[in-house]
Amino acid sequence: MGTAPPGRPPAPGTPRVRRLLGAAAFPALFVGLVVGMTQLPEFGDPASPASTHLSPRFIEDAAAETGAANMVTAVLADYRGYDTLGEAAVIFAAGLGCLVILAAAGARPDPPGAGMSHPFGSVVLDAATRILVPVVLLFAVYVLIHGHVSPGGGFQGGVLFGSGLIMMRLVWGPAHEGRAHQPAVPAFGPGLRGSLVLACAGILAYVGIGLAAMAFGGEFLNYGTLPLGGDPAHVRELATLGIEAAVFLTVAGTVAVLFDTISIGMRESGAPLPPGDGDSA
Amino acid sequence: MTIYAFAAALFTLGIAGMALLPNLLRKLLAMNVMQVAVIVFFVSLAFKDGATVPILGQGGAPRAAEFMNPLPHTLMLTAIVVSVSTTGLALGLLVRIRSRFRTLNEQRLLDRLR
Amino acid sequence: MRDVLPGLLVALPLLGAALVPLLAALSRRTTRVPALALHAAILAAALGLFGSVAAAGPIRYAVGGWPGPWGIELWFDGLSTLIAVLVAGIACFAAFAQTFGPGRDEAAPASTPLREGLLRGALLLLVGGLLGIVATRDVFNLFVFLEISSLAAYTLVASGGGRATVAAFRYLLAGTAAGSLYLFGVGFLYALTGTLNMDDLAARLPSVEADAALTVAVVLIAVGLSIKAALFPLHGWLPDTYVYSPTPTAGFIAAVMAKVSAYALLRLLGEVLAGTAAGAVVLDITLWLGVAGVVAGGILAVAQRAITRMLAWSSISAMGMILIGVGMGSALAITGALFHMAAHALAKGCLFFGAGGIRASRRGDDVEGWAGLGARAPWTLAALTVAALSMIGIPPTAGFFSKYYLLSASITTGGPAGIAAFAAIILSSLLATVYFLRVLEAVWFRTPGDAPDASGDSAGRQPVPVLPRPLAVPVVALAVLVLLTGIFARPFERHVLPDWESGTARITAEAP
Amino acid sequence: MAEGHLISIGLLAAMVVSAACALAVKDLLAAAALFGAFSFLTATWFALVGAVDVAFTEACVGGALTTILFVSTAFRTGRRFD
Repeated sequence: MGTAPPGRPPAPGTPRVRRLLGAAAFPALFVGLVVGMTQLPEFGDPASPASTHLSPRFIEDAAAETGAANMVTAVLADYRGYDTLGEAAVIFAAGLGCLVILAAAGARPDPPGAGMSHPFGSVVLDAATRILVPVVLLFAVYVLIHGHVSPGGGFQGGVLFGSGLIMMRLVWGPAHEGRAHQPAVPAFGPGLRGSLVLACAGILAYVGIGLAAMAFGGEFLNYGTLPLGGDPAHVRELATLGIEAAVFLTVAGTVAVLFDTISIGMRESGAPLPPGDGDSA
Repeated sequence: MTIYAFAAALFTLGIAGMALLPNLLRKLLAMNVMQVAVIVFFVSLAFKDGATVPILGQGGAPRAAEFMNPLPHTLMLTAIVVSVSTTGLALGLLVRIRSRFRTLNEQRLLDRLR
Repeated sequence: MRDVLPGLLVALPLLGAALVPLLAALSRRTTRVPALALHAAILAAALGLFGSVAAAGPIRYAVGGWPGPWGIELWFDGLSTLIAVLVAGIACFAAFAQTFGPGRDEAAPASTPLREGLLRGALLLLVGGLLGIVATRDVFNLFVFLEISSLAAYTLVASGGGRATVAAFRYLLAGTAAGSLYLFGVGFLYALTGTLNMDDLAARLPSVEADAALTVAVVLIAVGLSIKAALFPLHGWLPDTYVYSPTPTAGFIAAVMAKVSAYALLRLLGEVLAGTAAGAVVLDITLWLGVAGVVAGGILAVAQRAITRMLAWSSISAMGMILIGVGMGSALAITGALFHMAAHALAKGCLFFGAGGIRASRRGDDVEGWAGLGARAPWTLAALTVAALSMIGIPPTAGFFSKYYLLSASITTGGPAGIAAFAAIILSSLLATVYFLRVLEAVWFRTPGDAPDASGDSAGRQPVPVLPRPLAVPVVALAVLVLLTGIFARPFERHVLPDWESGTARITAEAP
Repeated sequence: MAEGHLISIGLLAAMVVSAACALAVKDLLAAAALFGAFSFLTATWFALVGAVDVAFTEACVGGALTTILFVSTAFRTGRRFD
């Protein structure tokens, strides 16, 4: 760092003082929270404001207004669809961040064998994975599509799909070096760039649906105005499926990015980490 | 009330761990505990005695008293995503810090920056 | 236009945040043009909204077609559109610097088109998060966008590499704790009222009788947002973050990031929770902490040798000043606080772009390194001088008027709080004079003779420009804006003030 | 009220204990594993109080994804640090 800014080191902590302060502050926080909680409506009280003010409409009218039997999906994807766009953006931000911090530095990957990047190379594991992965991936898509009537939806499906990809990487090694280690197993699943493309496509699809609603004269994300035919609830149901699919793409892509960068990752030097302090054990 | 107090206990545990634990990875575990505490709190607000899960079954028009409040559940789905995103990014930073400064101990890290 | 612009304002940054990295990943070519075009479009939307609100009154926008309190509403008045213009405008400069500037420490990793695309995406995401906070009328939605902006900010800070990574990690811990505290507070509010919409909350809160629970809620929310706004005892994350960030990021974050949180604090404490007893007490505490922050920030700024670190501490002082205005709560004080947000954002953005750029051109970060620069680059240094004068509060710069409003407000407030605020503002100007004059004296009246000069004249090499042009353009433009804002202070006041008065009047009228 | 929610309270107590253990145990890998246990207890509690969607998500995210990320970070950075 040729231009290392002169000046003081970053905020030197005085652990002892902080510890003493902490010892006093945290019990106070706990007591304060509990005192406040004594005045909240009882746990399970059906007459509490939370249960009587907004939620009756979500419970009684959601199916008719949005076409989703799962009220959580109805609120998530429709009434508060803007929150869900934000949620997709948050996880996308994490993916971008890990790529910037760990991968896109023009760095080389870890040498094989470092961290968890080496395949296990067990026949049993290999066979089990061959059977399990398709099931997991299929189940992920089921969770996505069935989210209207049962627990699940784009986010959970996306995480499951991503987990399937992670499973393959754990057993067979990362997508971009899978072939080298296990010639018998075809490298499957998107690499880093592919995962990024998936994630971006998901966000674009989500915003695109929202903007399309604006193009047809509605507010941003007002699916009711989309010309998909049928009654409004049905149109909203279809559009909800669309945005759930968008969330699915974003989450699946980002999960793969997160795992690849964090566990397999790349380093500036490409050299294995020398042991640090306390690393001996 | 008793239920809420557990959320308060988890929250305090988490935030105290974030402040006091010396290892950065442990701080992140504590951070997750803190975020889960908030989720527990919200979910406990959604509970209604005598109500069932907020998914419409067969049968007539739903009545508000029959189902849990779906709104906090929705909010907490988002909060879970936020927490995993933060954790993911933080772990990325952590790997980077470890490879550059060779330690995850807060005090040693500060000494090395000096 | 009025029914399209709000949607565009929040949709465009998120669209761009995905589009730019996608293009970078697919085409492997530079994504400079689409990124700049998107920033320009966002600024155009913000300006359009600003004009529309000024001409025809506030806009309420129900996202998804679901009216509040069931759906999420956006709310645009003089206040929010002003901050939106500020965010979008300074983002344009940051994007310009990011696109054309070196602006990165040598410690940072090598740049590739993909990495640049990702960083541009992160900047767009940061803008989207901040605009989302500014626009929303829903307390939970505010949390979501707070986290978007935070994650994008951590990314941009960490992209500096080296120490910036550690700064980003500490910022992340503080920011996440802040977010969780805020969300816990929102949980209390939801348990007490059953709603998340700010208008609905303001209407329902006065009938809530649980004082202790309400106090806990207000304290949690205030502490959470105060961490984000770097209010004095909770400012720990700020100096390192500002100092070690890459220059375009530092300029943008220092200019608007904490201010948007202060804006959220103003919305919630000053408007939504104003009717509650706890809200009033917390506002008082905010005022006193603001006073403490102004003094402590100023004194610590004087104590710094590194210029960027001095600027960071001066930011803590400025955030204290803004929160003094928020805490006093009168219309005049709010105007002062808003004006100070604008004035300080422009001036501090200018100073950080300048100081970061000068640091990057290997002149060092201390006063000696700046000696005699005025003769070598008169225009850019004149611009930086204007910004510094605005920080001190010399007329006719914007900084003078913000301090003038805040001083008048503290006189009308009276009492010990008013006196303390008055004294703190005067003291802050004196301290700012001390720490900026030291630099200005070196810049204009000292010769660079003994200073470590890396320009390489003696070796006969091409002299390194004091400030690379991609950073000089934002610096000069922002300095011009500082002057213009000062000169047109009166119209500004007339634009923002009535909205705030009618807003608080509306809420107090709805409260029985 | 509390009498009716004994299972719930028992689960919550187990959550607090497992969280405390995860933060206290020496080996970072063990800490990550205990954190996984904490997440699954949490998911069970969510299911118990009728938040099936949240339970599902917490199981996917907290129990699986976050734990995997923690474990692989612990692998990469070394398990014993203080």
